[in-house]
Order: sequence, then structure tokens, then C-alpha cells
Amino acid sequence: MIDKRVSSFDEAVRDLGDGATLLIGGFAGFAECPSYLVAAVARKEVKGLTIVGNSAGLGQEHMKKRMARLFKCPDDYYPPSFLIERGQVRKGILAFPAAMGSSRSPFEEAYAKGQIELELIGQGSLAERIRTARAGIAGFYTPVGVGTFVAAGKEVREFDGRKYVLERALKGDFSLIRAHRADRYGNLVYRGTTRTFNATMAGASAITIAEVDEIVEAGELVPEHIVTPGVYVQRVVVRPSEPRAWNLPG
Amino acid sequence: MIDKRVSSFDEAVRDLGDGATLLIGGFAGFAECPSYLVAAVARKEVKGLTIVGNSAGLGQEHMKKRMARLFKCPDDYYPPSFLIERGQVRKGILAFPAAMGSSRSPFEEAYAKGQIELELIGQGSLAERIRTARAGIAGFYTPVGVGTFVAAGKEVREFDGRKYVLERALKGDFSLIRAHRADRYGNLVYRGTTRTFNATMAGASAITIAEVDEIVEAGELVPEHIVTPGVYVQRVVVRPSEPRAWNLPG
Amino acid sequence: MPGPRLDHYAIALRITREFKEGMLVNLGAGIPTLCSNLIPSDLDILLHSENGMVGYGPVIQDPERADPTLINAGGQPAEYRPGLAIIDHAESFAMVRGGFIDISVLGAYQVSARGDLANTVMPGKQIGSLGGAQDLAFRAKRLIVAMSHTDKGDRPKLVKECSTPITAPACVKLIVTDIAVIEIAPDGPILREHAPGWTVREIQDLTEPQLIVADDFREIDLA
Amino acid sequence: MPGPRLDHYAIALRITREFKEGMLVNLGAGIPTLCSNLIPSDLDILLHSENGMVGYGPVIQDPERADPTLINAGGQPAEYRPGLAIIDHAESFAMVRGGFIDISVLGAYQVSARGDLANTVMPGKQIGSLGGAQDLAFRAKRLIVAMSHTDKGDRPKLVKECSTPITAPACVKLIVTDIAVIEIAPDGPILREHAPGWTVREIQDLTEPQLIVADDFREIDLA
Repeated sequence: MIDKRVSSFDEAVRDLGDGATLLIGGFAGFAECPSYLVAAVARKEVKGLTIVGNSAGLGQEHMKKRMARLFKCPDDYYPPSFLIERGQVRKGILAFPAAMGSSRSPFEEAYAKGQIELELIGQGSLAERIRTARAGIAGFYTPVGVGTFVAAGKEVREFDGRKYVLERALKGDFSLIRAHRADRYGNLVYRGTTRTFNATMAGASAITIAEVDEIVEAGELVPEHIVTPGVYVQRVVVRPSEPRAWNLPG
Repeated sequence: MIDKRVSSFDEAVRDLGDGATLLIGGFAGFAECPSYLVAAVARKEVKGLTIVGNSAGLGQEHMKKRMARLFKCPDDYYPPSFLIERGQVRKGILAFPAAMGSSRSPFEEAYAKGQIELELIGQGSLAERIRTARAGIAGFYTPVGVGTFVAAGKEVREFDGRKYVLERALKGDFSLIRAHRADRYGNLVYRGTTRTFNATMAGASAITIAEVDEIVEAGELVPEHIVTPGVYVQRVVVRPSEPRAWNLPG
Repeated sequence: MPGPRLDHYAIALRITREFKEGMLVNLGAGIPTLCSNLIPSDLDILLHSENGMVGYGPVIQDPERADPTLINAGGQPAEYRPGLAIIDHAESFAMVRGGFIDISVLGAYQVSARGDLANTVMPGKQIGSLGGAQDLAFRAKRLIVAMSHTDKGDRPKLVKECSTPITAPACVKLIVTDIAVIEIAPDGPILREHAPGWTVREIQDLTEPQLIVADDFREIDLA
Repeated sequence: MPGPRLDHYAIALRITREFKEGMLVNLGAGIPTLCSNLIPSDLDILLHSENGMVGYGPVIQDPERADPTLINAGGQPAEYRPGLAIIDHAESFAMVRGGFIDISVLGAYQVSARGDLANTVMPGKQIGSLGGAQDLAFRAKRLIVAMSHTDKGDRPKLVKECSTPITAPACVKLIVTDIAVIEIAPDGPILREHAPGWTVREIQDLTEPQLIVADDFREIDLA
């Protein structure tokens, strides 16, 4: 019987080693962040990671302060920046590494200390490079970035009188994503804007691991409503019902 | 108020003229074919069309005979081949123009008479070329087709030791598609396998017209269940409740 | 003495006057997202958010009603609106790159006389963020910048040449600042409107390139 | 006198023996789709269909139960199966091109000794169809061909070089015909199994390239 359920987050990241490239889902908030998978990677103390995503996160404190008027940020929010703060990340391929305004993100702090490399790329090219990896395409020509630093060192070419830059597929070793419901086949549905990069990254790595709110029986998800077919997902883990400290195994 | 509902199929194709490139949705059956839009194009008697799609259709008779044991084929099935039989089509960009076995499709008949041109392309490259047009990409490198007639005249290039062929975006003047439900914003959902090329083609032409079973109030479609956002759709028309002959205006 | 500077809401309100029935509009984080709360209720437009919403509503002000699974590009809770569609990030930018956005409203650190946009690296910072701005700046049919007219040191932000990395060249069409509305035209920036109490001279003094004064130069209408 | 030729069901049944737990299998139109009705009920595999089904069931035989909005690659009505997911055509082939298909089962007009597949232009026809075969032949992890051993003129279909256009070069790994099971190996085609009553000599006589006889050459097990 096909069954992609894994009993713990530690088990889910068992083969994630030093130097791995991680596509980490999410956008800017806590609800779409695969926090428990990030925490499991932190517990594993692997080093030299490359992280790929929108923002590495602006840190827990930022989220709690800045967002306080808008949301109550849960205690179990562990954005990718958590791994940066712990010195586990060698490089970021990101669209939003720097904080808005004059405050500094954990990424900026690490960058200032020379501890981390940056490949800055816009969200659109980043998302398409990831989708392209899933789709078995080597690269694509986009009009976005021509004539800017983003195109430096990349092929620029004219089609029908417009210039395009060649962007290459960006495949990960692991995609760590967050979803709402899953079945044992790994089929996934997402709530609202938590879909974002999570659905884009599913299938774009050798191993895709989904952190979900709930697992339902096969057949409960309506075929037309499934956003990520289970073929793109290797492992599914359920979030704990109560917030758990990051350093507790599980 | 944004309202993409159009009252008739004739009105929906009012500006479709000679020489237009039509992306016509569907796969192989009647349930996913935008039959009434095809009929409206037939009534308009426009000429020199280029049709893009999976199969141009194997003709009504074929469907009624071959499929008789499986389905009752409805009387109001007008596949793209209907336009070929009426001499309206100059060229096909298709994955499945020839019938299986020794019988001949309407496309093959027209081809044998020298009345039609063919660009044969596999379903995957065809679908991706169409999606690429919607996505504002000029072209992409696929491993599929290298070393075969499909790659003739196209750039072949090596990335990381594997050869890829450059395929270009394929944009239409009109996408004629079939969906299940729509709202006035043009948001669409599809039933089962009727999604196929219909959803792929939405937004890949200057004008996308959706033939639907039903229009519902804005808000009735669940945001997470919408497959085609209305932004990709310019016009929506409802199918008649009773089958209607192709040559009756409507 | 010039008049007071417009606040963020006034800038956002002026920008909403550019929105026309049926448009698809993307609002960046910061001043632009304020626009979502200022759109007239009888104007049916669709708001696009980078993270995959098409047709969302205003920012929810009451934390009790905020749903963290429905957030706008600024991470703020967005009101559901009938017709809303959810897409993933790749499709969201297929839509941007595909040229479906009618108006993009972005912030900026600097804009050049020819409409180059610099909103990637904040002056004084080592590194910056692109977010979705580059895709939007390259591909929106019309790009409107919302910004203060000068930086914290009172230096002009509308400059002859940008001194920080360019996000996209020659893309800005309209700039709405806290003292003026300026159109970027082929011949140079055209001063179209002024905040109450501001003269051409006072605006020009805080602007690097020479401004062309519009024939119908007038006070910003915020009524 | 050799034995009778296997029928389509027997060929399909033999092919299902290659399916292992958890695999993602694409079945082309014709003999391959017959496999969907012959998969053991205790074998949990997922069937992929070009038109955007992942995890569908057997062909529905009763027209009363047939739903035209759930059809397989051959246009036949497919049974719903729990876990089924629907995707569009672009995503369906993102999945194929992305290398997610474990086994692809296709028909063929000809296969060459090195595993070139020719199933595009039917001999005698002016033009042909690619369907999804080219994507599948290039990108499936393992390609199995289901075909009659000879054409209607009793000419071999396993040939030294294909005489009709190649769909994909050197892609076929296993051929199941109505008289034999042949593996395409680097050194040439290996004759692994024979239909009841068929000898090596009789099979070789209907095959163009020289066959290597497997050490464990045996009768096809269809029990």
C-alpha cells in the first residue's frame, strides 16, 4: 500500500545532510511556513546548507513585534532565518533577503559578517526556475531582468525584437513545504495564500516533504480540488496539535 | 461591474476573422470539446484558420461509431475537424492529426488533397509552448524530440551533458475552451478530465472564450477550487440546455 | 513656506484615482497596499497579490477577524471578496510576466528622469530585496511609483541617474509623492499636480532633473 | 507448427507483471490501456493518463456507468479510484518531462535492435500522430512496448533499422509481443520468453536482428 505518512519530523529529514540545497516554502507569514521541518533541520545541526525561497524570514522577534497589531504570531514559528541564526546556512537564493526599512534581517546580519553568500533573484524568475525543475526543462527565456544586475553573466538574446535572459532550472535536494490536508498518496490541498511557493516547490527536489495540518482518508480529497498530486510528494508529516519547542524531538 | 458573460456564441466570436490562429481545447472526447464555439466559427464561414490543439477530432461519424459501445455521443458534438471538413482551415499545429489504424481522419483527407498544412508536435511540447505563451516566456529547452524530425530546424543545445531542443511560445488570437462552471469574473472550474488542454489554453491567446455548462454568482466558486482565474478569460457563454443544430444562430 | 507634506493615505488615495473599472492592479508592500482600503465601493477592479491572490479586498484592521491564511503582498490580513481566486507562486508570476497586470503600484528609493526604477538596495545597505518588483516593473502595462519626494536627508529621490542598482530601466510612468504628481514622458518628467501650498519652484528645488510644467498644472484633488 | 499467437489481453497481462508496488505507470491507447483492467487488486500503483489523471482505475465496461468527463488516454471511460488527482495538460506533461513516470507502456509500428521507437507514422500513411508518445518515450524511466510481432504482411516489426520516422532513439527497454518477450540490452535484443508452442527458431524467423537467447529462456507465465 502506498503510504507516504511519516511519524515524526526527525524521521522525515533523516537523510538530509550537510551541504544540501533546500527549497523552503512560504512567502512572508507564519501560516505558510513549514516551521516544524525547519526546526527538525535545526535539531539535526547540518551545516553548509543552501536555502532557496522568497524571504528567509525576518526572524521570530520581528514577526512578533511587527505583526502584533495584525496577528498573534504563534510560538512555534521557525522561519528559514532560524537556520541562518544558527550558522547552518552557506548560501541563500532568495527574492527578499533584506528587511524593508532600516532594520536588518538575520540574513543581513550574517551577510555583514561574511558568513553567507547571496544570489538575489526576483520572485517571478525564482518561481519559474523552480517550476521548470519539476517540469524537466533546462531553462527558459524571460524578459525580466534584462539590463540589470540580475542578467549579469547570463545569456541575453533577442526574440521577435525583444530581449530575453536565459534562466536555468533550480532543483533542490529537498523541498520542505507546508500544506493543509494530505492523504496517504501525498495529494495536497492548501488554504488560501499558504499555497504560494509551497505548491510551486512540490516536486522540484529529489525529495519533497510536506508538513500538514491533517491527514485524511484516500478519497476524501476531491480529485478536482487537489493542487499537488501525490506523485510530487515523498513524505507527509502532521503538525502537533499543541505548539512544541523547536528543540524537542518529534 | 466586471461581467464577462456574453449572450450568444455568435456574439462571442464576433471579431474572429479570416486567418486567425485558434487554440481549441479538448483532448479526444466530446465532453471536453467547445462544440458550440466551433459551430459558431463554422457559421461565420471564416477562412484560412490555423488550429492548434491535441487532435483536430476524428469526425462526428467516427465518434458515434467507435464510441458507441462506450458512450452515447451527443448530437451536438462539433470537433475542430468540422472546420476542416468545411475548408476553413489552412494549417494545423497538432499532436494527433492522424487516426489510429488504417482509417483516415478528416485532417488526413484534407492533407491528402493538399488543402492543409501540418506542424506535428508532441502533446508535452505543445502544452508547454501554450503555457509558455500565457506566462510571457519566449521559449524553453526541453529534452523531448532531440534527434528526431521534431527538432529539425530548431536549436539543439547541451546543458549539463544532456541535449535539449529550444521550443518557442505558441500564442493564439483566440482560445476556444470548454469548462463546467464560471462566474461573471470569468473564473472557471472543470469536471474531471475535461480540464486537459482547456485550462492550459486559457490566457494563451489575445482573447479567451469559455463555453460553460453553467454560470454561478460571484462568490459561489471556492477560491481554492478555481482552476482558471478570470483574468485569463475575456468572454463566457452558456451552452444551450437542449442540443441545437450547428447551423442555427445562437 | 510650502504647505504640509501629504501623508501616506493621501498619496494612496491619489493613486486610486488612476484605477479604472475592470483593471487588474498589483499593490506592492508599504504605501501601495494602503490603496486597497481606499478603492471606491462602486469601482469593480481586481487586486493581484504576488503570493497568489486575484481579486482580494481591503486590509482587515481588526485582529480578531484576521486570517493568517489570507494575506496580501505586505503580509497583512486581506478581506475576502466574492470572485477571489487562489493560485500558486509560479502561476501568479506567469500572470505578471504574461502582461496581464494593468497597473502596478510600487515604492522606490529613487526614480531617474527617464523612469528607471531603483527599489532594490536601500541606500546605506549592503544588500537588497527584489521581491516581485522586478517582474512587475518589467511587465505591468503601467507602473506607478508611490514615494516620499525626498529621502530622510531631504535629498531628491527623483534624480538624473539612479545611484543604487536599477530594478528595471525606463519603466515608471507616473510618480505620486508627498508634494507632487509627476508623469515620466519621453521628453522628461512633467509636473502635473502639486500638494496644497506647494509651488513649482519649491517642488523643483527638491527635484534633480528639470521638470516640465504641465499646461494644466493644478492642485491635487483629494476631495 | 508454432503455437497460437497471444491475444491482446495476454500481452497486457504479461506487461502488468512488470508493475511494482508504488510505481507511476502511463498506459498508451490500444493494448496498453487493457492493462488497467488486469492489475491485481492488492497492487497499489498509480496510473497516469496524458489528459491529466493521476491514479485512475480500470476501463468501465458498462455504458450506463460511463462518465464522459473521466476518460483515459484512449478516450475510454475510466473508473474513479480513491486518491485520484486531476491536473491540466501542461502539468500532466511537466510530470512526464520531469521524469516522474516509472513505466510507460506504448504501442509501436517498429522497434529497432537498439531500441529506437517508431510509432508516429503508420507504414503506408502520409502523416502520423505523436500524441504523448514522444514525451513518454524520451522521459519515462522504463519504456515497454506492446505490439504484434509482425505486421499485417507478416513482416518483422523488430527490425535492424526503423523505416518509418523515429519517435525517440534508443528508448525501448522491453518488448512484449504476441509470441515473445524481448529485452533490449546494450549488446542487442535478448529473447527472454516465448509464447506456448513457439521455438527460438520460429521467433527468430519473424525477427530481423539476431536475437541473443537468455540463459533462463522460458515460456511466458500467464497463470
